[in-house]
Amino acid sequence: MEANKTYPDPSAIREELVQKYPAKVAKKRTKSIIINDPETVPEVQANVRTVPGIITQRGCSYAGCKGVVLGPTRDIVNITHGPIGCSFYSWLTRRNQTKPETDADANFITYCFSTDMQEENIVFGGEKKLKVAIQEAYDLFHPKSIAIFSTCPVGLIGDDVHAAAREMKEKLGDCNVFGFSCEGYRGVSQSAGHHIANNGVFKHMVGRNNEKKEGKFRLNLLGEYNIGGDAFEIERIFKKCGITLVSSFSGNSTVGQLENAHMADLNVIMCHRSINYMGEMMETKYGIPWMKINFVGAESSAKSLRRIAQYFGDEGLKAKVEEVIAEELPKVKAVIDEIRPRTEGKTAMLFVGGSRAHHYQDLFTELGMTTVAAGYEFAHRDDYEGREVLPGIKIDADSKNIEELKVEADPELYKPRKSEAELEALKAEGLEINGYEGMMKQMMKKSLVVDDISHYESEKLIEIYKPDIFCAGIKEKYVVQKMGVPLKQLHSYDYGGPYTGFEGAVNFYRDIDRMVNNPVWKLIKAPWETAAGENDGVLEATYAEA
Amino acid sequence: MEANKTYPDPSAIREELVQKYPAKVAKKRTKSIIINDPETVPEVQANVRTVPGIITQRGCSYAGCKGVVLGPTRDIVNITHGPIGCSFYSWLTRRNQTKPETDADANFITYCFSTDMQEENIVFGGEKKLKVAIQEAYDLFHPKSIAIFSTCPVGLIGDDVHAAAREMKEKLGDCNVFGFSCEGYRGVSQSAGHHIANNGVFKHMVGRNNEKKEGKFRLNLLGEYNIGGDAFEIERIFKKCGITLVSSFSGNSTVGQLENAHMADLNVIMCHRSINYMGEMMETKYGIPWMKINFVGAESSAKSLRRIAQYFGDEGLKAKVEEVIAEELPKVKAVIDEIRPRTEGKTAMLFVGGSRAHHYQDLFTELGMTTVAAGYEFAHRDDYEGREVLPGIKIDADSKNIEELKVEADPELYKPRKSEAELEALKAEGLEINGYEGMMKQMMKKSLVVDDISHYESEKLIEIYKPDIFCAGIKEKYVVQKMGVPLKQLHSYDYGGPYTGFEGAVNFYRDIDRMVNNPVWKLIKAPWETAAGENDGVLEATYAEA
Amino acid sequence: MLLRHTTSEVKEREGLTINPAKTCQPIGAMYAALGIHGCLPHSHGSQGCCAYHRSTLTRHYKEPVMAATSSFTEGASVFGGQANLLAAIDTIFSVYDPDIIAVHSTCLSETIGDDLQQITRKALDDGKIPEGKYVIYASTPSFIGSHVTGYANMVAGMASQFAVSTGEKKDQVNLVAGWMEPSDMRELKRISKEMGAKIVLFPDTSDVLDAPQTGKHVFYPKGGVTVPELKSTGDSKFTLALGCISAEPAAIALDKKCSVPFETVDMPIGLSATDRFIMALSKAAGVKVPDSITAERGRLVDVMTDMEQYFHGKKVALFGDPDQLIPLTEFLLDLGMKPRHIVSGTPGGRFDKRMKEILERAPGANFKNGLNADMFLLHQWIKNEPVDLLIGNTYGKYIARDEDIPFVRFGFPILDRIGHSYFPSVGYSGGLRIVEKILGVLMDRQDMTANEEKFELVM
Amino acid sequence: MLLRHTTSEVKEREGLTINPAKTCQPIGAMYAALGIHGCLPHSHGSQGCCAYHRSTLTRHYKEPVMAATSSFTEGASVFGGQANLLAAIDTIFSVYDPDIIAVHSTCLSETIGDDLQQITRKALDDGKIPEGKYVIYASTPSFIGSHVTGYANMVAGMASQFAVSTGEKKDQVNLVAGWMEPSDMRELKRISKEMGAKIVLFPDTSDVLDAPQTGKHVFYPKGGVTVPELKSTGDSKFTLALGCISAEPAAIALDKKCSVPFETVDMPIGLSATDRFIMALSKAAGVKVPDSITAERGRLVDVMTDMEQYFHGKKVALFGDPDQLIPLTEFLLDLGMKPRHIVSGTPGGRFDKRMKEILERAPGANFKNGLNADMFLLHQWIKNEPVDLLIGNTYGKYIARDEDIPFVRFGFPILDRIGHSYFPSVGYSGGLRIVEKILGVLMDRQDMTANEEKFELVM
Repeated sequence: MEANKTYPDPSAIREELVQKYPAKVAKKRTKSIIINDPETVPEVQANVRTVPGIITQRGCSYAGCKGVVLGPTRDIVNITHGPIGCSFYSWLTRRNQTKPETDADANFITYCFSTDMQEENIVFGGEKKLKVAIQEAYDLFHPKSIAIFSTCPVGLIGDDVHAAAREMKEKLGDCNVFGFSCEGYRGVSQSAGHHIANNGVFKHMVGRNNEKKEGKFRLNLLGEYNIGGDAFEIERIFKKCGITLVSSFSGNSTVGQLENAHMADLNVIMCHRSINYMGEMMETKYGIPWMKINFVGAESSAKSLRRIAQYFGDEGLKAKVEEVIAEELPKVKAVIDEIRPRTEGKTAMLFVGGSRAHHYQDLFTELGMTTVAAGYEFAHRDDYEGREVLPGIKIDADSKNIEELKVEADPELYKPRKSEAELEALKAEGLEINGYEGMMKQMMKKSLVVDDISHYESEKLIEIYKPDIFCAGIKEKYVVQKMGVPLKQLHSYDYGGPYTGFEGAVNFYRDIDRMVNNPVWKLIKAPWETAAGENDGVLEATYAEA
Repeated sequence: MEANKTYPDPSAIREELVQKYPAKVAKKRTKSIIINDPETVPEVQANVRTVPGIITQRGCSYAGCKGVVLGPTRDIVNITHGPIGCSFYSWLTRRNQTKPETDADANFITYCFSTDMQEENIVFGGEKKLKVAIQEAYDLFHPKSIAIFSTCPVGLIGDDVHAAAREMKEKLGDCNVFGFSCEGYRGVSQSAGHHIANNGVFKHMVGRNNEKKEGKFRLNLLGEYNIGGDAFEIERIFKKCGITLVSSFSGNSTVGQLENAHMADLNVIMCHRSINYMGEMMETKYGIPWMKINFVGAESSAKSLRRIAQYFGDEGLKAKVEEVIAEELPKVKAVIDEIRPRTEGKTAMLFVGGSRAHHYQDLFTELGMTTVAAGYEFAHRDDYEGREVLPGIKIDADSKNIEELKVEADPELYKPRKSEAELEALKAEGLEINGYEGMMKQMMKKSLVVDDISHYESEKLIEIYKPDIFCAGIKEKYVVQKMGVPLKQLHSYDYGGPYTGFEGAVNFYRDIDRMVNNPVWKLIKAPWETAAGENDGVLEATYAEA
Repeated sequence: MLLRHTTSEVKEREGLTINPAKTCQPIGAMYAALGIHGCLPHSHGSQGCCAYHRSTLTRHYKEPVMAATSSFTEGASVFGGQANLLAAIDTIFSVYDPDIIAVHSTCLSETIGDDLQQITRKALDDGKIPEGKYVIYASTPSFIGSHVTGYANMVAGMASQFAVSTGEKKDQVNLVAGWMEPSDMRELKRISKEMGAKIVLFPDTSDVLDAPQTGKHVFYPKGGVTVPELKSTGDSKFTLALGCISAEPAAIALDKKCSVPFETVDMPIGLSATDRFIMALSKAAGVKVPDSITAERGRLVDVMTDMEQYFHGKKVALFGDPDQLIPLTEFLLDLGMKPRHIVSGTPGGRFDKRMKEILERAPGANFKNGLNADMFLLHQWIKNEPVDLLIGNTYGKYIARDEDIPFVRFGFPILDRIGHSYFPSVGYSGGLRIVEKILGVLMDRQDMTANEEKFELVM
Repeated sequence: MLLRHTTSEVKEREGLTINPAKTCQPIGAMYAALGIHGCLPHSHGSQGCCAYHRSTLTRHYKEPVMAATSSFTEGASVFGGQANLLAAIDTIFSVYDPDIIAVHSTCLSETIGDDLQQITRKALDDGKIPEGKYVIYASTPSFIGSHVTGYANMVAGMASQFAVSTGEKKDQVNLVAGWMEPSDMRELKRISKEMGAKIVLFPDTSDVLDAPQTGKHVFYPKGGVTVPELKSTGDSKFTLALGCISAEPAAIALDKKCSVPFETVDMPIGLSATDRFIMALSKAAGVKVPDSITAERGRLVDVMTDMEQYFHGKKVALFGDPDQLIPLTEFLLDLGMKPRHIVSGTPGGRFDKRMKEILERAPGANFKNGLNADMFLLHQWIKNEPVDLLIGNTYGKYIARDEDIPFVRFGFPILDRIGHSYFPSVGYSGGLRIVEKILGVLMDRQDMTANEEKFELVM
């Protein structure tokens, strides 16, 4: 696919993006700004340190661990061990929706728990306060699980949250207490936190309940956090198809589901970056294959359903899936047909997340829009180039600091869900088991791929490309909009959504249509400014006419 | 009763009040400003024209007829025949609460109906439009009754609303249509409108349904308009005592009740001024005695109940009434005991209505507060001096224009509820049947009584007396409050109430306590003003210390 | 249901107005007259008119509203009100000592044919008007137009009866305020000052109907356009009338009497109308638009772009006065909302014309003004096509409750809330206030009706 | 129930904070730094801090919030962050070209003992700070105090690092803004101008965090106190600190460094606190209070007297920041309301002392600040004694919904409404806004819950 507009020479653009940087910085950044070729897939420098002083989109390990992976499970009491800020900022800000089955069910999503470490705890250690906090949480709420999240000072002062957790777990008896060493300085971004979270969930939760629940086609949904209700839509579709969701990691999930997840027969992965570790480890320990799927985009959703059916190899399921698709897709199509004439040919940029910048390109494609540039906040090379590059990735110091679990087949529970032969057969049919081909193969030639884009680079790109829409997060939103370009938040969805599945696709189309065609953007210039020609107005005029 | 403070010489005050007036005006006003003597009861000039140019509290005949008397009945469609204003201003502004028994019952209280007369209707006559309007109202709502209210131009251009009403009543068949010639220029105040309303209700409604409903002690409540729910409280008390309310004139009433009112055995009158005509006419035509009662004030309410019981002469009722009083009064007393130390000795002025300026003095007395000056907006001499002066009142031109119905005993329905002998016996017991002794006998010596007080006079009175509270209406409210004196609205109750009966008394005590003791009044002076002594501060300082 | 008898079937009515979206001329004249410093409005009619108008204005402003009446009785109605008015003038100057009495007529005095010009002339001839004092008048029969017309007539009266052309032009622009709040007039003065434009604003009810609590009742508060200012309007170089219905007649009167050229723009409510006002004032006063005003504009646009998702496609019903509804409807469209039903009781072809232009962007919207364009009709329309938001005066609360519609109070009268007289709705800052109010009720609704799992922290 | 696990039984807690009524120092330092013109705040710590602070401030202001970070990794945490900060300073001046970098520390850099004074000195010595540019700093460890403390520390840093005493006194008064909105700072400047008082207000986030939409992103918006102004604070004749917790430290720093005498008054929220502010400013600047200010005051008092019945005796729970809660609580008392439960997560004896004084008028009121003074406790108190009104930041909406309490958003952060950054809460006009908001929600409640026969047209 090529953009149907002419853009400046990408090499020139790359040079412009880095020219203001100090030489060393420029050299480093150049390696993360790539002119795409879907055929050859050039190497992207990714998952490396952000240059100090650069205004980055990135957050920290704590955010990835507590905020992203553990946050959405409703019945864990998540205690942040540290000064108050970290718990405060991760309090309800990610829109992880959750729906307890009854009013009596535990739901701590709306709560914020912290040890609120004070200077004396830094000086004399905070373990004691942490244990008191755990006891108090237990006494007040009697949760099934309590998780502890370490913030920056914790590791530095030598608090052993794991020991404290073990001690309290034993003491409390009926409460599973475990900790995470997800200090903010670990790794180079949220990504470290995801890995730490995966390790902890795998060690402390998965495998605790061997009960085999009902259902013929039983899978886990990995890397879907139910922002804006995304998981609800996928749940709806699964239910309609007769697919049983054993556990979600971790949107709308419960402790009970996670502890039972290893009894499923397939792991399907949405956000590759945040959770592929879990798929790997569960395959190794329990013999459950995993498969990258994508429920963002109507066509992608249909394709994902077909792949699941193909995996299970059941004709009834295949027929049911086709029936569901046949019922759902025309409704989506009707909306697309109405909207696409207004969105066709427009351009988008996506700089967000670890998989979202890839997934949402599908929706834009469905709208006839071209992604002229994209990149991730916290991805690794495989998210760009595909998992085939994994063996070639050098592990640097920052990654080495993240524990790599040694996982072996469980002597009792390991049971390959598909034989080697079956898997080979499926792969031969074109089913990508345990694989992910990355974002770049899908993007057009000469589009720009920028990892860990800086504020400066994104402003430049907007000035040059004048995209019709820019996708990023809250920190970028009003900066970009000040330039007259609507920004779609792909973390919080601008408090809209869901955007998954078929109904979600329709929501997205309507939102994008509204944003790129909203006449409000034409009101920016005051009439006396235009009249007097006081402004160069080049960029603005373009937006005004867009 | 004498005020427990020393006030300036009332004669001097009277002179000050009128000194700025042109000579003729001063002379006229002096006759309406009276130094009270409860023993001798001097004559008050009342129910005379307001001097043009004087800023008066008064309204018009239409307001008295449509606004006061007919407004509260929920299931009449009240069409104002005239330009749009009159209907607009009387739309929901009097707080006549009403509570249909079921959701299906008619309730037009929230609606405003008008013929919205245009210039062409003034030039060529508006009867045709009126009849169209009646037909449209009928087609839309199928009400039991439609009433037509004439505004100023109607009489002048010669529209015959009565003929139109007759014609439409006949045409519609099942709808009672009748009109009121209550043009705003008739009479000198709302009072004319009350009289016109009474005549119309008596002619067109009372007596249409001779069914005798259940109940041993059956009475009508006259002159109670259910502002702020006053009637609800009285209804509560009646019910508790076993007294049957046949019809209310007209708070929370229905057409059906009014049409059946003549089947009651007693009329009790709250607002003497607005409705004594009805009591008189019903006595003459049906033989129902009337009695002035007052449910404003806890003691007054108890007394009124006892009088009703005394009238009916039933020992069971008497016992029940005592039981109810014994149950209700202590609760009131408890509140009074709490509040009175904070209100004792404070002063009030009341310039409002036709009976309210009298009734509310009872509540102030219960609070230990002294009424230093009072007067009515639209009363007649008998409301001040008592009905014994009635024979001596000269009927002037303005009053002559109000139709005086010729009422005779109904050949079929006249039935004296009490024999002459019985009535005489009751009177001998001290029961004031068909009588009213007026306001002045209750007020302290040397208090001021001012009829139709002007804005100018009231400001002067406030300056001189510095009352703790002033009672009037919305037009006066913020004027008086600008002087640092709280004003209690006794038309709308400042959107509070009810103030009748026992629960109402408690409401009033609390409201007055709040108003006269609210520290907010001490905040009026800016600190730099006090500090710099820039203001004479005499008046203000007094309020601040009060 | 509070309005249980309102059904969805819309039938043409010719005789009956139900729940009017207007009231009568005199109250508008009274309000306008309060915008002259030292002026006592006088109602030439039955005293009920004056009482009703004072009550309604008082309830809207929670402020003293002083006005006198000719206190007609039947005699006056038959023999004419001249004697009453002459007596009133005498009494008023003695007792209340105003600089000006502004007399307006009523349906009563108009029906009997009282000629205010002739009577006030007689008062002058009879020496009843003290030296240096004035009696002005406006004919405001209740059976023509609406409260808005009455306002326009009194404002035109101010212009035509005070303005003098000395032959020497002044470097100032007349700003004729359409019916707006004291806060709005205050804001217009602030904006003009910020722009460096010398203006005479009239009428001007700021510092009159938003007077401070001082422990004293100031009968003539410090605000209001002064007589010298009104006189000088004849020498102004230009007149800008804000509102084709409530303000333009005064501009025409000035043009006629003193040849002051004029332009009429919409009342500056919302972005586009304020833009036009600023441009017009800039042109008329010969001043450049300063950066500070451009920044104010930018702040409004900022909120409009950032919050567009919450407005987009929301259906709105609105009612009120034409000079406000016109720019407000345009603003709603600029916000991406969908005005669906609009009524104004005030008659006039200009409303229809402007609305048609503006509503080209909103195909199928219902709108009606003049006779029988009442709130009953509006309610019926709403029943047929429900809306997400209702905007109008306090009477709208009955519809809002019955139909469960978020409700923003706007217009006249607002009887049950405060704020309108203190915080402007005009200008860019006024636009921000409108946007804040609308967003507030829409988001309150979302918070109220969201399922627990959909209850949002951030919006 | 959104907070279904909150029960009414209050138990002392020593380890666990639940639903905090505060956040950490660095965000306050970042906010304060944005109030200097041409300044880029810099977070010396892990990049998550910076991301979190920028996100929260952005959600509150719906505006760009630019700030950089030292992007600590494990290496830096072990070996110290000097290299990171030096590199950051280099990069920032190259790429973003600020006039000033305002560095604040974090729990991370404080724990490892990074010395900002020493590192910035080294940057200067190494020539990493271009001529005419500045790097200032504040120590803001997250494990001490709260976001309010961080604000105070950065503001004190501005004063102590910029102020110079030339020996020649200037006829100006320093106004140290406690933590308040851009709209509040704008209003303080307006009031001072109206009073004729020459002031230097710092910090000043107006025209920074309420920047206009212009189609361009202005990296350093036009607002903010300038370096020359900050320098001149050392020559000012007096300093007025608005808020004993968030503003006083800067006043003390100025006194210490340049011997500028100071007075601390409460933030001017509500009537009494604004009175004291006006008196103090009048005295400090040697200006008389003009009639226009007295009139503004009078308008607020007017509404307070006229509407007293709606406030009287209504119980209120509130939470937030101490310098706002103190005058707000006093204002509620002036309105006749009953503050019942008050928490602030920010520690400090001053809060306790002032609250005790103020709450003498409200016997039995619960209040607590500092450790474990959290919204969980507030909610429990409310369950034990229900209230008619809740005032606080957006997080209050969960309690408000569960307990069905009318809710007024006030404080930081407000994530789900707009308006706070555009319309001031300080001064008399700000008091009017608070009153309008409170009345609005109380009357909305009345309208919502009234039986049909009790549904009021007029209030």
